[in-house]
Amino acid sequence: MAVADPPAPAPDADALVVHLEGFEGPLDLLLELARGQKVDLARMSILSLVDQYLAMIEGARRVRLELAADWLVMAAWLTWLKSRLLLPAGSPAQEEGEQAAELLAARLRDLQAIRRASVWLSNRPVLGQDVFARGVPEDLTETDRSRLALDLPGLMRAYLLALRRSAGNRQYRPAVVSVWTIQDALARLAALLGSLPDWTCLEQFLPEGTGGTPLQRRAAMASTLVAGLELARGGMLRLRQEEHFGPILLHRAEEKDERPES
Amino acid sequence: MSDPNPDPPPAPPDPEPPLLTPPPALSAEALDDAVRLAEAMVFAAAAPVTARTLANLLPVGVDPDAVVTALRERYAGRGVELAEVAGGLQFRTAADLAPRLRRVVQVPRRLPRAAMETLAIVAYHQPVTRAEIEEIRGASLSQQTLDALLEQGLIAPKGRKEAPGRPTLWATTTAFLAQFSLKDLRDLPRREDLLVEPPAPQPAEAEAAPPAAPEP
Amino acid sequence: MSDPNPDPPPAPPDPEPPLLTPPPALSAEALDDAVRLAEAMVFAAAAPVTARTLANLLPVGVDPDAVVTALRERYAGRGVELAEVAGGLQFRTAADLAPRLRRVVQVPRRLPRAAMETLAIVAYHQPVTRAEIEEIRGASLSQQTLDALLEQGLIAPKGRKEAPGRPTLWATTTAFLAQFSLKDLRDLPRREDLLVEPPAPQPAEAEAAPPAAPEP
Repeated sequence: MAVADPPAPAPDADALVVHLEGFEGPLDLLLELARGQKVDLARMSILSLVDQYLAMIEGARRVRLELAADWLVMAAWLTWLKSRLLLPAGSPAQEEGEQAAELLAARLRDLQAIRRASVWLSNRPVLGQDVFARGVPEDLTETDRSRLALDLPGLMRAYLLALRRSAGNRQYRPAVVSVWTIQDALARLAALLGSLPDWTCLEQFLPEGTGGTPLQRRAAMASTLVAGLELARGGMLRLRQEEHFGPILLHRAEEKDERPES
Repeated sequence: MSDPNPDPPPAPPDPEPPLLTPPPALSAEALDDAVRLAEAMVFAAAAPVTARTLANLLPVGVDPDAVVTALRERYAGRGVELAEVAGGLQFRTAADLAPRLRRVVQVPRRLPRAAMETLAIVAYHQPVTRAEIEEIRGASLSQQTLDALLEQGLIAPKGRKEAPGRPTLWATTTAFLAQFSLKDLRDLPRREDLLVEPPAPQPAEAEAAPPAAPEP
Repeated sequence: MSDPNPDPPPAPPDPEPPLLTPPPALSAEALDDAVRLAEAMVFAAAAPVTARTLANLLPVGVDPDAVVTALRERYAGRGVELAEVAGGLQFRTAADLAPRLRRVVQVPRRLPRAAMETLAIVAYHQPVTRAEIEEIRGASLSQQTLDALLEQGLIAPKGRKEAPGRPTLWATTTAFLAQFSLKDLRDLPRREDLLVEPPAPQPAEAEAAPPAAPEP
């Protein structure tokens, strides 16, 4: 239990700080100190370890106050540990200390194991250090780019793109709406009337080949009716409808004998 | 970094020969050692190993030519051979094996955009002249693009248009159908299903469609 | 494909499972041809060649193990040797030649101690978070160290830990195995063996020992 030997490093303060910075953190230093005891880590004296560590930190602090926080945190924790370990055996606080000490020893053993693993790894034939792979590997793969990657969606996109671009380039022309205009109907009625001796149904005057859509058909009907009314107003013809929605009849207006209600 | 102890390089038994030794009759072991070294060096080097480099590396007194000859013999007829390239030595896969080791990776190409657009126009408007294609695309059609499509056998001439100059008419081929996994041209999506907006006015009467129907 | 041979010859112990062709007694030429092919392939490849890749390449009926054995024998003790690393086969220069090869082949710097220890922690505790690594080493992990390991491709992220903050988990890579000449992770010494005081008496132990370590 008693502190056996004083910390090994001489209290040359500057050297101490430099020395501390050579370690990868407090645990690294602790492991180093433990190895210095030259005993199995399982049998090392935690107490002497703590004393050595605290002595080193104390020495370093005398030179430089701004010692890294983790060194000081470890120092504080070790001070606490020491106080517990120094209590009479059997007290709960002392047992707490023993447990903490065992935990510290376990961590040191783990770190020691890792260090050995890292040494073991370093001693492997390291590629690029001890053994070398082929400097210039040969690439025997060949790329065949003769085939095409084509798919329908791509074709469709291309088509739409082409149409859209050309639509953009072209000057705007409103679509030609092909309907039978009143002028068309007037001309046709005037031309046809002369050759019709009898009352004739309005439908007969629709242009041929208007077959198309119902819209075109209705437009032609309306135009022809308006044209008929126009001609009737000018006295060129007469119209007659026997009943609502019945057929509309047209007749040339040359004689003034009959005058049915129009 | 924090390692204050620059670890010394490992010093395994290095059979470094004494310098300035006059070339004695070379023992079989000495030659074999040199051959091993040359083998490892040619293997690991990132560039062909020149005779000069090799000579510098080999123990004094060893005839580099003898080493190279022995090494070449060792690999003669094997899967890998010692080749002399670009003024140096290098291992190379034996020529007769290369074809068996070669793996072909297919990386299909995409058609350039112009070619794809042209192809689509031909598909939908065939048979169609070059001038008509240009009008629909609103861009001129380069010979290169046309050639690319012809070369792939995706389009083919199909008669001539009875118009001034009798221009060639183009149509898609069966290879085109195969490429797009189509049984028939009628399997192409209908134009109506493609175009949400009313189509751009048709150039000339390229199509046999009924006189433009202003269907809403 | 279909072997019309009715009576299969007594099958030699062949670990090749699914092929229906029973391996016939292999002629010396056929074996030699297969060995040449394997030699060329492993030589050419930039990375270790897996047994599976090799088996696919070899002619049907050839026992890959026999080929590998023949190949290994052929290169035993030569300047270049067949090594089994990272789950595959790779040719590598003989380790004893390294000191002489280093004079001509570019050698990267060895990893510093912090990086080696971090690597060892990742190897033994993977998948592991950065915080866990720091906990074990009792020191913070510098960006430099992490960068060095990542740059050499020795470790790689492997998902995230289901814990507050979902920290990244790290694991070693196949490049790690290749770099340290390991067949797989089971080649690493057991942790129990590392805890025992007398560490395997490595000849070069002193070399890579920690700083100012009064070796016990």
